[in-house]
Amino acid sequence: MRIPCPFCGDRDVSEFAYLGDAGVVRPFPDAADAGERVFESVYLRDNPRGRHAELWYHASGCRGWLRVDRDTATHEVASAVLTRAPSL
Amino acid sequence: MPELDTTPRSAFDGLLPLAGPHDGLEVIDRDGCGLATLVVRRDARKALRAALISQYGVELRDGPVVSRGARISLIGTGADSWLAVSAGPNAGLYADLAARLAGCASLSDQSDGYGLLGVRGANAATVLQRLLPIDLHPDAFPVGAAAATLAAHIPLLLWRSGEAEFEVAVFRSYAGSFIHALDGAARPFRRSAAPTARG
Amino acid sequence: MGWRPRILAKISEGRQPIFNGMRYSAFSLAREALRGHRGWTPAWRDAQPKARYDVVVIGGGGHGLATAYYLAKTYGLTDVAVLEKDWIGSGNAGRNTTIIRSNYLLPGNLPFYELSMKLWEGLERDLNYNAMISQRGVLNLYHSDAQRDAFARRGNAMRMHGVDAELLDAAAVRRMLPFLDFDAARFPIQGGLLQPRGGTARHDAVVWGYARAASALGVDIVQNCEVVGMIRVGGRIVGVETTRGPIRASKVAISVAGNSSRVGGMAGLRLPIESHVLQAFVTEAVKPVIPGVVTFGAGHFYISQSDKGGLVFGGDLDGYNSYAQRGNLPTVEDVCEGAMALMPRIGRVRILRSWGGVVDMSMDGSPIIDRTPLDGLYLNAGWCYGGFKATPAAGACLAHLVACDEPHPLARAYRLDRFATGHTIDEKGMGPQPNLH
Amino acid sequence: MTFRFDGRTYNGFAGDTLASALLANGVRLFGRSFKYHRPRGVLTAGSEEPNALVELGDGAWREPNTRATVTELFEGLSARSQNRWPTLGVDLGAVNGLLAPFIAAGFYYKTFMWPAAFWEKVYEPLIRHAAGLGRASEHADPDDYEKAHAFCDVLVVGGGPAGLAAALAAGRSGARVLLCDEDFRFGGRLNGDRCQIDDGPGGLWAEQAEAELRALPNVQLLGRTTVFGVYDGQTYGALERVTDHLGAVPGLPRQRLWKIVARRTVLAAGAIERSIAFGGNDRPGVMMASAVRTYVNRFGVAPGRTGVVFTCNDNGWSTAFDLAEAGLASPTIVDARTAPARHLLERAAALGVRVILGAQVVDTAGAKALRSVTVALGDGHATTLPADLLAVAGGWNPTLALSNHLGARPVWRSDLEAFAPGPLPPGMTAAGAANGAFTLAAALRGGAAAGAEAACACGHKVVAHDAPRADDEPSASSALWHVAASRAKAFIDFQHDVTVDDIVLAEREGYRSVEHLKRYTTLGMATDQGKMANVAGLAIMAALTDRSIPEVGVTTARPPYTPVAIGAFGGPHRGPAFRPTRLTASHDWARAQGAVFVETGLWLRPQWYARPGETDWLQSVCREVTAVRSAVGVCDVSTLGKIDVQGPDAAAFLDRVYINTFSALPVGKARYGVMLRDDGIVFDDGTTARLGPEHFVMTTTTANAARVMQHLEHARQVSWPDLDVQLASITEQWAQYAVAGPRARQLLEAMLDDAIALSDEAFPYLACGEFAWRGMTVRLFRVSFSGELAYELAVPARHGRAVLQALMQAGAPMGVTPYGTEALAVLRIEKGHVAGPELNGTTTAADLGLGRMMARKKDFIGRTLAGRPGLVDPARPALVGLTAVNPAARLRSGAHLLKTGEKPSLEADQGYLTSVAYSPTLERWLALALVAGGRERMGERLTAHDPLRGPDIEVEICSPVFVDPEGARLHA
Ligand SMILES: Cc1cc2nc3c(=O)[nH]c(=O)nc-3n(C[C@H](O)[C@H](O)[C@H](O)COP(=O)(O)OP(=O)(O)OC[C@H]3O[C@@H](n4cnc5c(N)ncnc54)[C@H](O)[C@@H]3O)c2cc1C
Ligand SMILES: NC(=O)c1ccc[n+]([C@@H]2O[C@H](COP(=O)([O-])OP(=O)(O)OC[C@H]3O[C@@H](n4cnc5c(N)ncnc54)[C@H](O)[C@@H]3O)[C@@H](O)[C@H]2O)c1
Ligand SMILES: Cc1cc2nc3c(=O)[nH]c(=O)nc-3n(C[C@H](O)[C@H](O)[C@H](O)COP(=O)(O)O)c2cc1C
Ligand SMILES: [Zn+2]
Repeated sequence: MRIPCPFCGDRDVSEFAYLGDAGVVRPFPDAADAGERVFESVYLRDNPRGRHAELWYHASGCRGWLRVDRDTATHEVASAVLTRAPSL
Repeated sequence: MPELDTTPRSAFDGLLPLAGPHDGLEVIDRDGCGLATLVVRRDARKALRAALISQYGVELRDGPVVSRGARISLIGTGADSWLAVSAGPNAGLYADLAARLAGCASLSDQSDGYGLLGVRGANAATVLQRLLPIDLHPDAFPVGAAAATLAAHIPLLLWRSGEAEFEVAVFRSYAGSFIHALDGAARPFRRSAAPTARG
Repeated sequence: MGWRPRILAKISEGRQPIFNGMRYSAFSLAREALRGHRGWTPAWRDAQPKARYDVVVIGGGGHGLATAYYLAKTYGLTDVAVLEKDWIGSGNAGRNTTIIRSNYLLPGNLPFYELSMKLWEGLERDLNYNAMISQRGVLNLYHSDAQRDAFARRGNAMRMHGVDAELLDAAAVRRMLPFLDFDAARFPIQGGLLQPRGGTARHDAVVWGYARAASALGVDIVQNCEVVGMIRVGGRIVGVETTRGPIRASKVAISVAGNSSRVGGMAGLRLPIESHVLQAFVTEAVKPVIPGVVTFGAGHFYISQSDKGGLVFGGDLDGYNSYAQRGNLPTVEDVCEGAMALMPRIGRVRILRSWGGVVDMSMDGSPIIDRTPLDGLYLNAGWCYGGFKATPAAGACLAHLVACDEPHPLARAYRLDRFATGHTIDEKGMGPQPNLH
Repeated sequence: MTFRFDGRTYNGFAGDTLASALLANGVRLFGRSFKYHRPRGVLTAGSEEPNALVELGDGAWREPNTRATVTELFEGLSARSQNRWPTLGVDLGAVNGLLAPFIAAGFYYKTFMWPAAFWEKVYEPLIRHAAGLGRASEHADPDDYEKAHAFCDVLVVGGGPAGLAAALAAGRSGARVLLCDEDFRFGGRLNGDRCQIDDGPGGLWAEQAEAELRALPNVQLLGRTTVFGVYDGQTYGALERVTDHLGAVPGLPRQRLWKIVARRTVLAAGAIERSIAFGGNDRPGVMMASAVRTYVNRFGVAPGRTGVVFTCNDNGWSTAFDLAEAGLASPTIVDARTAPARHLLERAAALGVRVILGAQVVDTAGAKALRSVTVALGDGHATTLPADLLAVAGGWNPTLALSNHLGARPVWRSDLEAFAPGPLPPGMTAAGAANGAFTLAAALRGGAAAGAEAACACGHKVVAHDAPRADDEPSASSALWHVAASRAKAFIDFQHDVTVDDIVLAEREGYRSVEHLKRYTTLGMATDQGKMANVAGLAIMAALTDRSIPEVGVTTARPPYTPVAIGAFGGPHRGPAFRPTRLTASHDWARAQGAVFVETGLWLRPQWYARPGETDWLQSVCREVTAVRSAVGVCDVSTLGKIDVQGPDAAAFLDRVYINTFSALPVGKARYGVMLRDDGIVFDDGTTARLGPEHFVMTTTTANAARVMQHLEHARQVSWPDLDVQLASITEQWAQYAVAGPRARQLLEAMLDDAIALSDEAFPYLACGEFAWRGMTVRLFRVSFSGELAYELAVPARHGRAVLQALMQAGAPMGVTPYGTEALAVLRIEKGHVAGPELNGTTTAADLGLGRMMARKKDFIGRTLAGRPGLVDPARPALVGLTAVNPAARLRSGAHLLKTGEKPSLEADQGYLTSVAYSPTLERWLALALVAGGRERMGERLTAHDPLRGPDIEVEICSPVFVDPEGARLHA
């Protein structure tokens, strides 16, 4: 599998570390339902068959965290963007 | 206190040259070059560009490429980060950069963090291609291109300084293992003896 | 402790399946051999689904079939259907590396897996099917004092529960497996934790044996019948929608391994599970090389040898969510590098086939056997890469839960709400990151 | 060339395979089958060979199950037959053939169940010894393997006419082309078949095409290279046999594993001829018709003197013609069809080939080689023909495996009576016979078109070239799977001895799904992976169950296409090079000092420094500990992770990742910090120093350095991208040495001259500073893991070794002693500091007695979930100290704790010993332990239970701080 790193270009999956579902946003600081939402963000992640938005870290490349749109049935990667836009 | 032998040691001390000779391959220890990590601060890219031009005459480029100057080059290592490399031996690079770029970039001295190698010769690309999971064809990785990647489980930075010239920066602790891997990849290019039977 | 023998006794007593006069034995085999094997009948009935059942079990893997078998045998529930979307055993039951063991550490796990081990030990006579359960030992190698101490902690826990365990030093390992790389290794072998009763079982035969016995007890095994929805009345599940029409049921049990999130999703459940690919490999058949199972603690590699002679081995997960049921090259290399680092003598043995299965990785690496928030819906999931060895106990405990509406005493820790309450069962201490378990 | 087989020496030629050379020497019997030990010869001339498997090489070079048909001959080659005893000719295992009725498919599932203990002791060992084919070497593989990467525009798999045409079309356009063929000669069927291209022999055209391709700079040809797998992202695995055909060559690997990334791929892998199931179809001398042609035309070998060709298609006829033209005794054609094309009959007549139409071979005879074949004639009669060669032409199956590796299924083409490619993997097109184009002209056309299209797709302009001219040879075919009239065993899967009867039995017992059929009978599970068997098996199952072949479906194709040595996948990563080794700047010095090293992640760290005269490690460690407690010691701590955290928001950032507060830390001070995972469990710890208002240096544990960096980058890039903070790993830049002990200050003062003032007032506990010394920048931290007056001195790594030597020199008068990780551990255990065994991924800060560090007024990672009931339960295991009641008793970590007198059980378990050390300071063994509700149980006595290693030991719970609980030494 190859992931098109927006900075480095197409790279083999072995350069990346996987975190998982990118849909979850860690609530911060204390919202009223923070406990529940933190629990969900940590434990109840999406696990679809098909398109999946997920977080990958280019550990052996540019050290960028990427939001990758990937199909879990075909392993095709539709897109990858840096989660943090480069500093202006 | 008595006098000390404070001779600094290159990361590749005792590891070079490779067991050779090889056809079309030369590996050079570029010890002594100043190295520093440079990470641009928030909203400071413009200022950093300006400072680099005025202070060093270097036009900062984005992406995995080399921004080349007379005194220093900047190797694009990440969306907001570069490795600054002095053109020749320069122990003061980090201090100099830190003073001149204060406020627009965070700097960390890496002069001792990486060992720097020059890999040269007609077979340099072929040998490196054995190890590297990125395409080194001149169309895909032309002079001035750079990459952070992994070779034989060893993280490294690589850039192309000429048609048949590459620079490789490896973390100091990996120097021995990297040379071992490079030596393995270069072995088929060693001028060597004829076949013998197995067994 | 008074309850344990009772449960065990109950599981093994129960009703005996009747095999239409075709019990398997050396005698029946000889008889058939002499008449051209014309008398054999199908091992299990390929049933047409009925409109309703007392219990519908979704998933014809080892777990689903074992559940149906114990429901019928131990709890007398025979109006049971197992619905399988493809052919039985088409999931992980049919593609795992067949290791069985009970060398667990934590109190939530250890008694459960030992129950499973005990059930394995009587399984073949129970099912009248030779699943080639073979207790040739499972050896986990260690390479540092810290690993040794962690294994000692584990082995001691096993002993405290009456499970066999031995801590071997390097010399003892060398006597057992002299051909491992002891001398030039990057991570020298210092010893190992051995469970002599661990071993392997022929995975497909486990599926077929349970199917045959369950079928003989009256269970309907329905293949090519995919569950595509849940029939829900208020907060209660009363049946399933399938590709072969709706099927009503008083109780529905989900036992679909890698598809747990999807089938759970049909009932609106969000589960603490990710689906990941685990790969496995088999080599060309060679004469016996290794006796039991060996796992290489410093690399991602474990190996055994099948009765046919193939070296069967595997390693780490590919590391990302997947339903593709196939693996990627970096993991193949990683596993084989481990193989060569540990056993350089197999360098010239060739890999014949490599494959991947989709495993249900839970957030703490331990399974879930529990009721769900919906009445009538039960869940068996989160088996990660280790649910084959659990097949008998998972079936027995899920059957208990479904039949008695309360958890089996040895599976009480496998609650669905343990993540919310902080009572996770994390053997590896890697936290809620499934690909690290 | 001379070579050996089963001890006899033979001669062969360069360009031979082991099979062709043995055939040329009149050898017919190559091996024994898996189950019935039937005598087997050569069936094919390719990698699909199921029968002619041999053991190659001797000793450490011994390689089991090598296909003689693709083993290129080299001088000195040595091979043996396998799976036979005592010899190939006289094999006692052949009694299995007599037992065949009892050991039909799946017999073992039905027996051997009683008595239970007999399985491991008797039955299974018997089965295991009987099973298996060749023998693995007993020694480590002595050869080198290499890995390589390649990138191209167009990968062409297969160098037959289709592949060559594709490579030419793409190569001439300027595209970067990589052409792989598993054979050692390019040309595919052109080498085996007599055919004409551009008015010359096909073989000549192939040579010219190869020469042109070799001359193109943008084309790379890899012969002897099998593309064995298709993986995601248009990545292909290929195996190049670099020196298998040469013997050992210094400097060259045996094999090379290629990882190829291709923008487009042309699958031109050809087709595999299939057999027909009839009685005795496995006897040595029965061979595929195309293989016979290959042996005759390519190798100049006559695989028999009297030949019969059994066919159901036009293609088989060419074998008879070639045999006749080669001057061999006129063969007989048995065609199952009644009315083949006129011109075939005319040609047969012209060549004097006898033709029997509408007939089928029903049986064969011969002991270890074919003697005769029995043919059932169309009129119901039978005739027996003497024959030592039977060429079987059952039709062709496109070589599809690679097209299915990503999960796609092939489609049935009733015009071909074969499966053809279905949906192809991204970027792949199929051409030639692999695409069902079964004639030469079609292969050339299809190849050229596919090559051109692929180059175009990569942005290259395709220049028109004259297509090579060839005729569409006759290729009409009919399907014939099984000769129903055969009574004898008719083999489907040769190697596994799966017969038509086995398929019938599987069907009868309900194993009807194609996958059940496979798993129950082992059809298609042999080393050829069903290349020869699968489709026929499906066809028979289809007939038995009244389904069409596509309804029965196919089994899953999996990599590798042909078996690949484990060593090749391992590459150079074995032995000491299994993983890189990370060394610190003063590694050589430590080694010279007698250091024994320990792996910590990838690092090697001195574990202790053995001195002459010391007889065990404990002596060395005690000496080192005592030196630190009484004088001064130096420990290399360079491997700790070091991270520069800089920027205006650096302090705010640290407040979010640590449970305690760093924003209030003054410049010039350091602080111990603890970070949690999201789930509230302790993740890592270390000291972080503030070098400037916007500059912190964080240290992490050695093991977690990379993971902490990832965690911090996640916090910075994903959670809080707005923070103005920058991170850089500086682990490698600094060599760092702990200088610990009552004389630490004295030592540093002696060494650093006046570079910095070190009095307790000027540089108190937890002070830090950066200064110049002898032209280098030096950082000093007053931190302590040992509880002693201690410093960590960081210097640029190139000076590490010199500075360590300077420390030794300056400290010599004070009795300075280098100490390793073992002494480090003793020192920290004596002080109750937690480390790896306590930070085991299941402990909370409170469990470790660090609960009070958690700031209440700020949020930080892990805070919310750390509050879950299960994580704040007072009964959770808490960190305590333990001493043995009998001071001489040795404690061991991993022991569990029981209330004294209680019987061991999980219910009675009170906790366990996490870390243990012999304390020379207190002259007894000490332990840290996690004990349920432990902090409330000071003074309680428990039993340390360690059944794996020794007797129970009575212990007493105490504070985990054993030495200097007031901290007087620290602040000295
Ligand atoms: C490569 C590999 C190696 C492994 N090695 C080991 C090992 O050595 N030891 C060990 O203990 N464990 C091992 N495991 C794990 C073990 O195989 C699984 O945990 C276990 O098999 C899961 O239980 P099961 O048998 O019921 O699952 P499965 O066999 O996967 O059963 C689930 C069934 O549900 C069916 N299904 C799914 N969705 C639906 C639907 N909607 N409708 C109807 N049916 C549906 C599937 O088709 C499947 O047949 C391994 C797994 C893999 C992949
Ligand atoms: N008349 C008929 O009925 C009939 C039927 C089938 C084929 N044919 C003949 O076969 C030829 C077809 O040409 P073609 O080019 O399609 O096929 P081919 O068989 O000539 O060439 C295929 C090549 O691919 C190589 N190969 C296969 N798998 C490989 C892999 N995984 N990695 C590397 N190499 C691999 C083989 O070694 C072979 O050289 C024509 O000459 C045609 O006449 C004729
Ligand atoms: C213990 C074991 C032994 C196996 N032995 C063989 C074998 O000898 N030949 C073979 O082709 N496959 C063998 N396999 C692999 C199966 O063919 C198959 O690949 C695997 O069960 C997964 O199924 P799938 O590839 O159809 O998805 C074996 C698998 C296991 C678990
Ligand atoms: Zn990147």
